[in-house]
Amino acid sequence: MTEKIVSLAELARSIPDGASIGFGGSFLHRGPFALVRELARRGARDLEVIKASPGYDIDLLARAHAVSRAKTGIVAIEGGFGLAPAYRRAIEDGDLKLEEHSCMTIAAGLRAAAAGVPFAPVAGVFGSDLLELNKWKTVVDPYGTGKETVVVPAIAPDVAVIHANEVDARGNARVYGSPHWDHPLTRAAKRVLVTAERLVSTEHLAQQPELTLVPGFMVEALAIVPRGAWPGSLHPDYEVDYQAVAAYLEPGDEALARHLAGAPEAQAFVRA
Amino acid sequence: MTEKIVSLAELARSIPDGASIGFGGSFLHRGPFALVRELARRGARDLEVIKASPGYDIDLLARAHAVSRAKTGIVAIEGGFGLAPAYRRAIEDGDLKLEEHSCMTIAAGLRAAAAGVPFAPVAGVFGSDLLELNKWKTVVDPYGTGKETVVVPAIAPDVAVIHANEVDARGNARVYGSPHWDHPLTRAAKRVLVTAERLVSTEHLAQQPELTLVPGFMVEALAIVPRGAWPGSLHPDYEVDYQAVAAYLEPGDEALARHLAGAPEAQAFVRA
Amino acid sequence: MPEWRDAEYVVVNLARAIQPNEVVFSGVNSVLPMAACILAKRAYDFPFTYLSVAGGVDVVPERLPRSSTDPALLAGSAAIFSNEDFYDLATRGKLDLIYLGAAQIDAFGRTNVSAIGEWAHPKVRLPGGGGAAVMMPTAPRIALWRTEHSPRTLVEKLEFITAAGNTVVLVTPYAVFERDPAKNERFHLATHRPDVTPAEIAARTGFAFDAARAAPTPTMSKRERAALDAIDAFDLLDNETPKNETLRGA
Amino acid sequence: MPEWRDAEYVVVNLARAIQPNEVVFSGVNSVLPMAACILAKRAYDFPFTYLSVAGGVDVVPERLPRSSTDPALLAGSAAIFSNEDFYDLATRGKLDLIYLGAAQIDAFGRTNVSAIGEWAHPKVRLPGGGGAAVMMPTAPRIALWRTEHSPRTLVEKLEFITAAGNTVVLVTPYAVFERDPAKNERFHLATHRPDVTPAEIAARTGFAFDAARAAPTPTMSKRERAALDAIDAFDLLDNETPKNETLRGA
Repeated sequence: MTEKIVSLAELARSIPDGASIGFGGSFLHRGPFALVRELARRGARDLEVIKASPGYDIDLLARAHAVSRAKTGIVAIEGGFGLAPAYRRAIEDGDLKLEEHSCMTIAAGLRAAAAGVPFAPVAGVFGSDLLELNKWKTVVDPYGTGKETVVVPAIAPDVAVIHANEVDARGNARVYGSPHWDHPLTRAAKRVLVTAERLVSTEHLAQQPELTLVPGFMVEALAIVPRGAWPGSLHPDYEVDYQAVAAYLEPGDEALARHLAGAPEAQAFVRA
Repeated sequence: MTEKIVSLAELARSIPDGASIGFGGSFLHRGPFALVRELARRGARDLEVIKASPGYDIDLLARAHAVSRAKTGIVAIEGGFGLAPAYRRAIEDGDLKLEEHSCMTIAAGLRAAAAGVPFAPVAGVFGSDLLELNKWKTVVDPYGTGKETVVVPAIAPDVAVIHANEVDARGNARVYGSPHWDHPLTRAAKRVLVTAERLVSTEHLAQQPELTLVPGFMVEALAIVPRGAWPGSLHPDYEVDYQAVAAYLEPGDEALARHLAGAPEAQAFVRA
Repeated sequence: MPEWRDAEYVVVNLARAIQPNEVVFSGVNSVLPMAACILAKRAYDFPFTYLSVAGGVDVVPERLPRSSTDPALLAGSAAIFSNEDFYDLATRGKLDLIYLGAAQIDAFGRTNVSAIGEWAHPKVRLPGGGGAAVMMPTAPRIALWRTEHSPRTLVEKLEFITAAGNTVVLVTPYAVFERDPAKNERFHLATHRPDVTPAEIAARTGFAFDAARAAPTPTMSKRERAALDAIDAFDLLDNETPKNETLRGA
Repeated sequence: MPEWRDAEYVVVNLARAIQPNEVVFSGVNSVLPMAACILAKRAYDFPFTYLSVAGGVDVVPERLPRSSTDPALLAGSAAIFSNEDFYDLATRGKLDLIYLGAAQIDAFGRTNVSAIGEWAHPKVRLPGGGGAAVMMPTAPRIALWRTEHSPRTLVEKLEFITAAGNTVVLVTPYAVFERDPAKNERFHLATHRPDVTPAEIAARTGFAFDAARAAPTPTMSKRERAALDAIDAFDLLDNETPKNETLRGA
């Protein structure tokens, strides 16, 4: 078997400028945030972010001028911090082109890509200006109910990156707590990358295979990144580091540099 | 909270004649077979069976003259026993009206019902006579790829019945091993009933909530039925009882009566 | 000191929207509805199912987490109900009551959470509606809340319609508006904070409404008070309410 | 004793269809392909991923279970890959090789697993095609097998087309047929059991085929022999093959 374990830097380098990336997790919870920071460190450009509820991740990439396009449903730092300021500014300044979704419309697009079909129906949406804005099409039920249904196009990100609690050397990835949207995301993407809190044995995972969210054969590469979801939470290991989020939100390039330098994966003993 | 735990007989009585029922499991594995037998015992009539890969269950109901319609993908006793003889005869004699599917077309219909949309796209199918037989419609991708895709109508069974390894008094149901199609099935059905091998505490399930396939609020009623998947397997508790399957397959009403009388749930100490 | 602090008024009246045996959902960025669900579990005797976006079912934490997506909302849950699961539940019409926030709300309970100014060149880019556009038309009952009650937030005409649908109630720090979505009717003022008059509310509301049926909001019950104090021991909720221009001594 | 028993010939030649690094799937009612995957894991040095319909990934049991959906195919698996998951994998084109059985097969690798006689009033109701109709056109490579090699099973015209698509190989107890689905071509005889001639095979095959490129099937390797003996210690596989009308001493 090819060696799948790489460094965080290698993982970030494997994502080319211009790629569309689906990030796992939701808001401040179980996001692959170390990888997000590493993309900023390597000076990534022109990325597209695909995520129903991003926040810290897309904000940091906007601040680092790494993101030019996004498909999102709701964007906020959350946890009492309100809007994502760099993301907001990037859109207001015209630096970030948004395709505004309604969470489930992203998921429906992912489901379509996962199932190998060009579109997926999604309930609701009528009455929303998003319908016209996105030029979404509707299909009249061909089975005679007369019901008109919105269909959204398939969304197949170039890369999906999720942060898992545990992974083995083959890429089998276990997640505790909510999977958020990571299941359809990892099925829809052309490539799947994993960061994980801990390397574990295959035997350990085999004791409860039901908990494996992504089987290893679907995973191209992985990096072991302790506290990889920092400053967000990783259930059940750690909670949100609210002080760190507040410090991140201080304006200016210096605050961003401090934040990147102070991140767990930037400490020498981890990068060794 | 309303008491959800009922007897197997009550559970079977709650399914009216004429109902469409989606059964959990696959072939000889983790099917709610005690409930199937109880439907036969209560003399159910005119049922519709919805299951991608039924076998023993639909065969027994055909033998008991309880089923008049079916949506199936592949039907066999399996495990070396070949075709399901009573099911086969019922169709050949015109007593059972079949809507022949291709497993995933049933799942796509369940997914549509689960998501509250009237139809779902499904890849493939072209070249198969099933397309014309079922008068399935196609939709040309409205997003300009020109790709034509089959769409199937939503399938919402009146009742879903699954057999779980563990359940608590609220109906939270845990399953080990493959969920087969039980996830979309329990989301698509109008009512969800559970039989389970063991009653466990909510605290036990809360230790690993990720393993709960169906949350209790979705479950209307449940029965505790040890060896409820007999003569099939329940991973990891017991394997297929091949001798019992062979005995079931002996022809004649007497063999069926013997089989029903010899089932675990028919033993006095269980029915108490 | 007034009878109700702003956050308290919103939380308790959101909690009062819950009906027995309902399946109730609070989503991302929704601390006040999360508090309402937790309060209702502690203060009311009837059963209901509380689903949180964090994935927990009927989890009632001792204290409020700061994030409404916080894994604290998983503690003790016997099931994880994934994002896909609760969206599907909503869109097939089995999520009875959903809480949704908004920046702007009109008289028909439609919302703008997208942009102030032209969408393509916004003066203010707002967070987005989350699942609102798919949930509002499909779930039977939608409860809205807005912590700033002003003519710029409660408007006659939205700058962008992010979502429209089955809104039945709108709670602000001053008032509870109600409407029947089946009749596609406008909000009427159902109850108002006792220290604020319907006329004062009208002056601060951008859409016209009928106040003929308006009554003072019933006083907080002892159990509601106790539940609120217990879960919000650190007054986190007050962070969720902006400084509304003061009405009376509030 | 002939070099190959019927079941052995089918299993080994199905195993030989697997290419390095492929993701390979064997489904319900598929004991021979299950045996082929297990054999390939033990007899060949290259890596491939074996998904079974039971939900296990790369599980190689010591002995054959009697059912190809048996939970024995979960033992030691680090993941459960659900039915939804492997169907989606197939339909998005990432399941490289899928084994499918059939009652009748035509020269284009299309199958009838539905009915003998008119579909609506069948003389024999067959099991149905399982996922074949969605998998055959979407997965890149389909391997078929049929244990009865006769003019009534390998036919020029199917009574009903259950599934059609990317069939690349057909294995029977006597022969291995191949075709290129991209060219929509008919099967040609690729290899045949050494003790059976192409002419004899033609006499027992309902569709016409080109035998110009046909060669004797390579002998079973020592590792194939050893793997087969180990996993089929109880000769269960022979139950899967009907009594084909005897050709030579087979």
